Amino acid sequence: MSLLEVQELSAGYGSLPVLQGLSFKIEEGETAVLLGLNGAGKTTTVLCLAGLIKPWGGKITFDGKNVTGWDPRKLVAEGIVLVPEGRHVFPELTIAQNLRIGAWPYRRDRKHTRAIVEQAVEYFPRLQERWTQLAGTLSGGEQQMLAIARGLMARPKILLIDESSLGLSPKLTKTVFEVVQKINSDGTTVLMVEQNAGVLKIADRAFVMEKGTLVYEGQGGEILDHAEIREAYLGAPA
Amino acid sequence: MSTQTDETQTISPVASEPSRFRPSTRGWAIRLVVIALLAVVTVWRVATVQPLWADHISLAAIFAIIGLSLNIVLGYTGQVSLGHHAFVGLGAFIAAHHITERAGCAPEEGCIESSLGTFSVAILLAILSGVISAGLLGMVALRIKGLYLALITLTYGFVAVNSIFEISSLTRGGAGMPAPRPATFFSDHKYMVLCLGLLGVCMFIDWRFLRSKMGRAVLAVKSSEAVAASYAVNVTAYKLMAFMLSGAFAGLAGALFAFRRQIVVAPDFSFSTALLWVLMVVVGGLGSRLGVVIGSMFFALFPFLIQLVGFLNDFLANTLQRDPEELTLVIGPFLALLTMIQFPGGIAEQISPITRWLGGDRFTMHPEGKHHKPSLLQRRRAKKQGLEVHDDAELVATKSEDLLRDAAGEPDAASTQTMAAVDSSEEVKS
Amino acid sequence: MRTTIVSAVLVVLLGLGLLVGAGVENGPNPFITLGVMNGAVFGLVALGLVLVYKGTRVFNFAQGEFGTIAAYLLFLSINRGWPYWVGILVALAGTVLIGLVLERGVIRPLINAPRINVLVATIAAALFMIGMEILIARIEPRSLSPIIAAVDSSGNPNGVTVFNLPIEPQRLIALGVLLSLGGVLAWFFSKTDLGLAVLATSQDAFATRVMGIGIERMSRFIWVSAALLGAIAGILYVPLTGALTPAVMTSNILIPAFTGAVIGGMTSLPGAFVGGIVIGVVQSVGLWAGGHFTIGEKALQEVIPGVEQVTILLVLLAVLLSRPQGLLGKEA
Amino acid sequence: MLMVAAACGQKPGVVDSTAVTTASGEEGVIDSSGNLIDPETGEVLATAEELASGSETTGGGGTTTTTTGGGSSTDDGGSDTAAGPSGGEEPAPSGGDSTGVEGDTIKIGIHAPITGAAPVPSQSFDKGKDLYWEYLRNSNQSINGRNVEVVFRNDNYNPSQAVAACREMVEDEKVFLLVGIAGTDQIQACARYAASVGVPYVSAGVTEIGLTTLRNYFAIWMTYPQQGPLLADLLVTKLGAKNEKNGMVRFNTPTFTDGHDAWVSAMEEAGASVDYDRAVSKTAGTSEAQTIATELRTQGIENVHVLVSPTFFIQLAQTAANQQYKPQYVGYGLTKGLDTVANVACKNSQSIQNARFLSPFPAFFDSNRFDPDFRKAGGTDDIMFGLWGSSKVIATMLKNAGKDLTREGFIYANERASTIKTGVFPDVKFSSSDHLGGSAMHLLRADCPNNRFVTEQAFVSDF
Repeated sequence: MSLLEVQELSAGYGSLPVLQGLSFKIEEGETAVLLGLNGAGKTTTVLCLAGLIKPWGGKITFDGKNVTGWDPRKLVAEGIVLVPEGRHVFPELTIAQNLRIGAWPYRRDRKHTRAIVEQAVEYFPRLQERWTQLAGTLSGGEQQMLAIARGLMARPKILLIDESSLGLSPKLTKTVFEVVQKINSDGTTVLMVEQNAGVLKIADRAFVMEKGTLVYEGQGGEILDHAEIREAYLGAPA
Repeated sequence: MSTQTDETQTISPVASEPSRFRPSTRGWAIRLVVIALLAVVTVWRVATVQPLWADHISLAAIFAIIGLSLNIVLGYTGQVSLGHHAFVGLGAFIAAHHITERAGCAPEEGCIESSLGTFSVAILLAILSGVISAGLLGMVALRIKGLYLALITLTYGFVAVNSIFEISSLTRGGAGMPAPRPATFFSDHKYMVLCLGLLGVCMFIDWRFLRSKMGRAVLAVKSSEAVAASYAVNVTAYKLMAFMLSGAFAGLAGALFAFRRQIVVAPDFSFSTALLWVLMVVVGGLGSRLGVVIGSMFFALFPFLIQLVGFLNDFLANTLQRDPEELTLVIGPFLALLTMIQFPGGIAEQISPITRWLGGDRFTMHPEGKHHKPSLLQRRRAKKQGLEVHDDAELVATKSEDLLRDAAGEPDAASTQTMAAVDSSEEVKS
Repeated sequence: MRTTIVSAVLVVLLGLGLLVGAGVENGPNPFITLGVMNGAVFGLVALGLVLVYKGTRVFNFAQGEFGTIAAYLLFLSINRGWPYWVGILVALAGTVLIGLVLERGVIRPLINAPRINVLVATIAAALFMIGMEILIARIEPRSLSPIIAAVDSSGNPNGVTVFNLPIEPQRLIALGVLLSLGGVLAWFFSKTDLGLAVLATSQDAFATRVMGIGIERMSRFIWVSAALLGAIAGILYVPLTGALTPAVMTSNILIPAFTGAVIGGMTSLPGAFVGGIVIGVVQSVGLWAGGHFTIGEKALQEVIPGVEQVTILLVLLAVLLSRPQGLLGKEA
Repeated sequence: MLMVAAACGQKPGVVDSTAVTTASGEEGVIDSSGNLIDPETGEVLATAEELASGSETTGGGGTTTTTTGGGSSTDDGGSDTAAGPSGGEEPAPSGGDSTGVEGDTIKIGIHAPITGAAPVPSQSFDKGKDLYWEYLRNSNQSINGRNVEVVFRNDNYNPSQAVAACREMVEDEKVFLLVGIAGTDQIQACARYAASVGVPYVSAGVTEIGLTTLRNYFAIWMTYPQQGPLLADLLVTKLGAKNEKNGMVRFNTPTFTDGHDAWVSAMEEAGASVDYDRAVSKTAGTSEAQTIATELRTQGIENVHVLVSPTFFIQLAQTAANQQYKPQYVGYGLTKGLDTVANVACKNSQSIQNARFLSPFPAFFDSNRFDPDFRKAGGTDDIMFGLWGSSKVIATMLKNAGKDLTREGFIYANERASTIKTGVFPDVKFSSSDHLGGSAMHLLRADCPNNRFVTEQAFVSDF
């Protein structure tokens, strides 16, 4: 059984449909990546999965449970955690406090929280150095790291990462991808929304979206070899 | 607002310009007849009104000017002034002071009527006082970000009440400063005509202002300061201009206020009055000239209208033993809350099908292209359908860009690009 | 930086004290003390303002009326012959209920609206409450008794005298409550998860939802706490004013409290306290000086009426222009 | 005017009418535009209109005063032309304006604050305004065959609203005359309006500034400047003010200056010092009250004359009592001497125990001693008692004007009528040169244990 199964998902804003019957599956332990042009519905998909947008129709099954239309509060507790596009760190809280907010579902369990913090900091040693610095004063890359670390604090079974490389230098992007790979290898399933082709190197599976539906599904490496798709959806050669 | 996504950027209805509806000749004729009828009935009613009601209507016109003044700050620049009683009051005292103390027309010296010349000068001085005080305050307040203008105007209002209005050579303390009218406008009818006329002038100026480059820029600033800045619009200067225009209207309203009762006292301009004025603008419909005028007039006339409803007045006076004015303090805020929560467009929104029809559009309850916020009901309905209702941030931003492009004279900026630029600039900043 | 500012403020106050202290015949000048005492009350209301501002980034103009309504509820309860402590409970409970209704009926529907709309909504709510007070309780002044009378049954004063100013027990209670509530709030915002979540909500509501935190719950929590703080301020303060009238807290306390909070830095709890005291002292000394000093033949207050209010505006402008984040606000 | 001066001693800013006399057309003092000019200062003392209306004008302003007692009249508005209306004998008017008199009813209009800083409980007001007239009707009495109908408007303790209220009553309700019973600034503003439209105005005794020249204006009890010497007399004779520190707190409004000046000069003349003299804004709140209470206490003021709104008085007294400071409060008539004030200010700290206020009517507590009909007719508090008393005065004044009631006839007849005796209000007597009819007051004392005022002395004109 797949960890996450999306069937015929449709959603939109106001009366404007964005997702029109999207279906895919993600297996436990893999790193999946969602590709597509602007407006294809990638972000809408992850927002739906995280419960921030209520789907119009379709079904989302997670870990054997039907979680369609659940509130984000329940979904986070269930293990679906989103690292939103644009980082959305809390600018006037320190790094430590940002992480603490991330551990909201475990707020009554101090010992547990401390353990996760230590783990998160292992991935991003730079955060440790700036422990009491306000998040708003961090660089873009550091904020992205903080956002991912904060996502990890809720002990996700699946981590949804939206556009983590946006606005980062190639070097930083590489670092972020490497950490994501490490997180994945430590047992967390990952779904990334990306426009950067570099992500395919760490992806086990890739989905390509267009106009709210899936147009291609395959393994990460496959797409790298698939010049047509690469040019159409990733813009840049790998 | 924060749930903005890449998808939403593409749904901005830039391309979906609806084909402009043109009524037929018969359609125009019907509209003209209706407008003419409305005008005739209004003029006839107003012209034949009793002196007491003429006085009430003068007050309504003055409130409407105050409403327009506040609307510039609140509706156009998106700031809030809680010290408008200070601007209006200062105008009133300056005008009365000029007539009584400087032009020497004091009632205790037997002067019942001022001359038209001194009267005009008094009004001009009042306007000037509004412009100067608003300008000075604005220069300081607009340098500070956020809603602090509200607090500065608020404190200024308290300075006015506790300090300026206590200068007895300006106000004659609690006894009040007399402000005799000139013979030309001595009767209540004539004075009402003057007030209504000046209201018309204010509406015209307001209309021209909004159509000007400056006005469009100010609107754009309200929608998004970042967008405006990206078009090199001098945000602060334009805001200051708007603020000074607001001060001019307030000063004028103050002068008219003084001559209405021909005596000015400080308690007429209290903090709670200023707050009620803010609410009447909200009820009228922020940013809508006609709505604000109607809303303000409604607030001014409400206590008198209640007295017209016999049973309601009896109930208030005899059963509850309450003054109708006391009820205004309950009804006014209640209407304002209802407006904000349920009908964010205010009165303007409610009457918009009619006004748009009169202006040569189709009669429809749901204007196309004109974006308005979903009401609570709509939100609820949407929620039932499992929708998340979004704010209109993107749409407004797009609109503001259109305005700005006009203002900055930059024809070809692709809106999506600017949006993206703004987005990323905000992110980089944070 | 912070310590510099605090010590600068203290030095200014001390200098002011020495300057005006000379002018009083019978012992030390009590007006500084009076100002500090009043300032403490402003601080108590300012705490509620800061709480709401920290949580929602909104200036809450209804904060004062929470207090007036609580005072009226207390008055009604005592008038019915209920014990004082029952009256306090009724007042607190009633005000919290009003806070809940306000949050659910007004604030929640505006959760996505621009902040200015919420600000105007709190103004409307405050005026509505004032209107209801006038309509129900009428405008005549009433007398609300303090928790502990200033003078005991045999005529001896209950309070203490500091620098030639007798301080009634109610004031001491108010001061104690202020300090402890300030401490509790400071601890709450810096040390508890809930406090952090409240701060997080105000900084980025979307991200807070992403973290699985219900922002509706945060909003409810903030407004209920604000109502509670307002009610406490009203119960403690109104007996000191001598007369309970509609809008008493808004017209006498809210504005100085606001100014104090802004001067202190709107987001800073110690700032609210320091700002409140600055305003209290300026007001008290200004009022006294207005009648005490003369310029030529005339009293200062005749030359510059409302000299205290003018000073407050100048202080506010000076602080906002030189340190827009307020004396103790964070730089960010 | 002479009579007034005799009744109350000297007042600053107001000279005896003989000091600067003018007959119409006197050389040298009437300027080209017909205004009466002070030969020394060139100040306009009276305008052509006033002269033409036949008023006998006396010098005003601080400059021409011939006052005794230091003569330091501070912040004089400079415009208090005080004079008795109407000089020479004129024939009784025939015909005239009888608006408000229809069939068997006479409509009169009252304005008072039931909101604002000096609120009068509206229920008692509502009942009290009709109480006496209903009593008349029920006991088959009438005003020359007519009954009186009372219209009421709230003036919100605000002069401009008072003018609006009076206008409404005159233009809309068509009342015969107007009555103002509380609030100096409101009365002054409304009386001036009434004068401009020729409506008689029956007034409480308040300021004299700008009122004494109005022919339509009738004060039915002693004005503030008249009460000033009386209050000084009370302080010196009964309360030992000569050896104590005395102070005054008043609202900063020009209409209180004559009441203030009269008291201050009377105090000085009587050999008592005024050690504290403070004007506060009409918008003053608790902070001002606290500051002033602290000032009074630290300066050791033992007797405090308050000329402020009842609400501010309560705040002042309560905050003073919180500092364990309870001076002897005294003051002029009416609003602060009401039981509603005692009810609030006595609570908790008995802050105004033994406060003494002059009043045109006795305390409600003693009302049976003065007029047993009042309680029989259903009177239940002092506001009703005051309205009852003033209604009695107005009834007599209306009777004086005879069957053919006109506004002109009303004024003419009451200038010549005999003393009005009601048993509630002290005697009222007008003349053609003096429309300030009061001659005595009652003295009320706060009886805090019982939350009320009691009548300490009735019908006093000196102590």
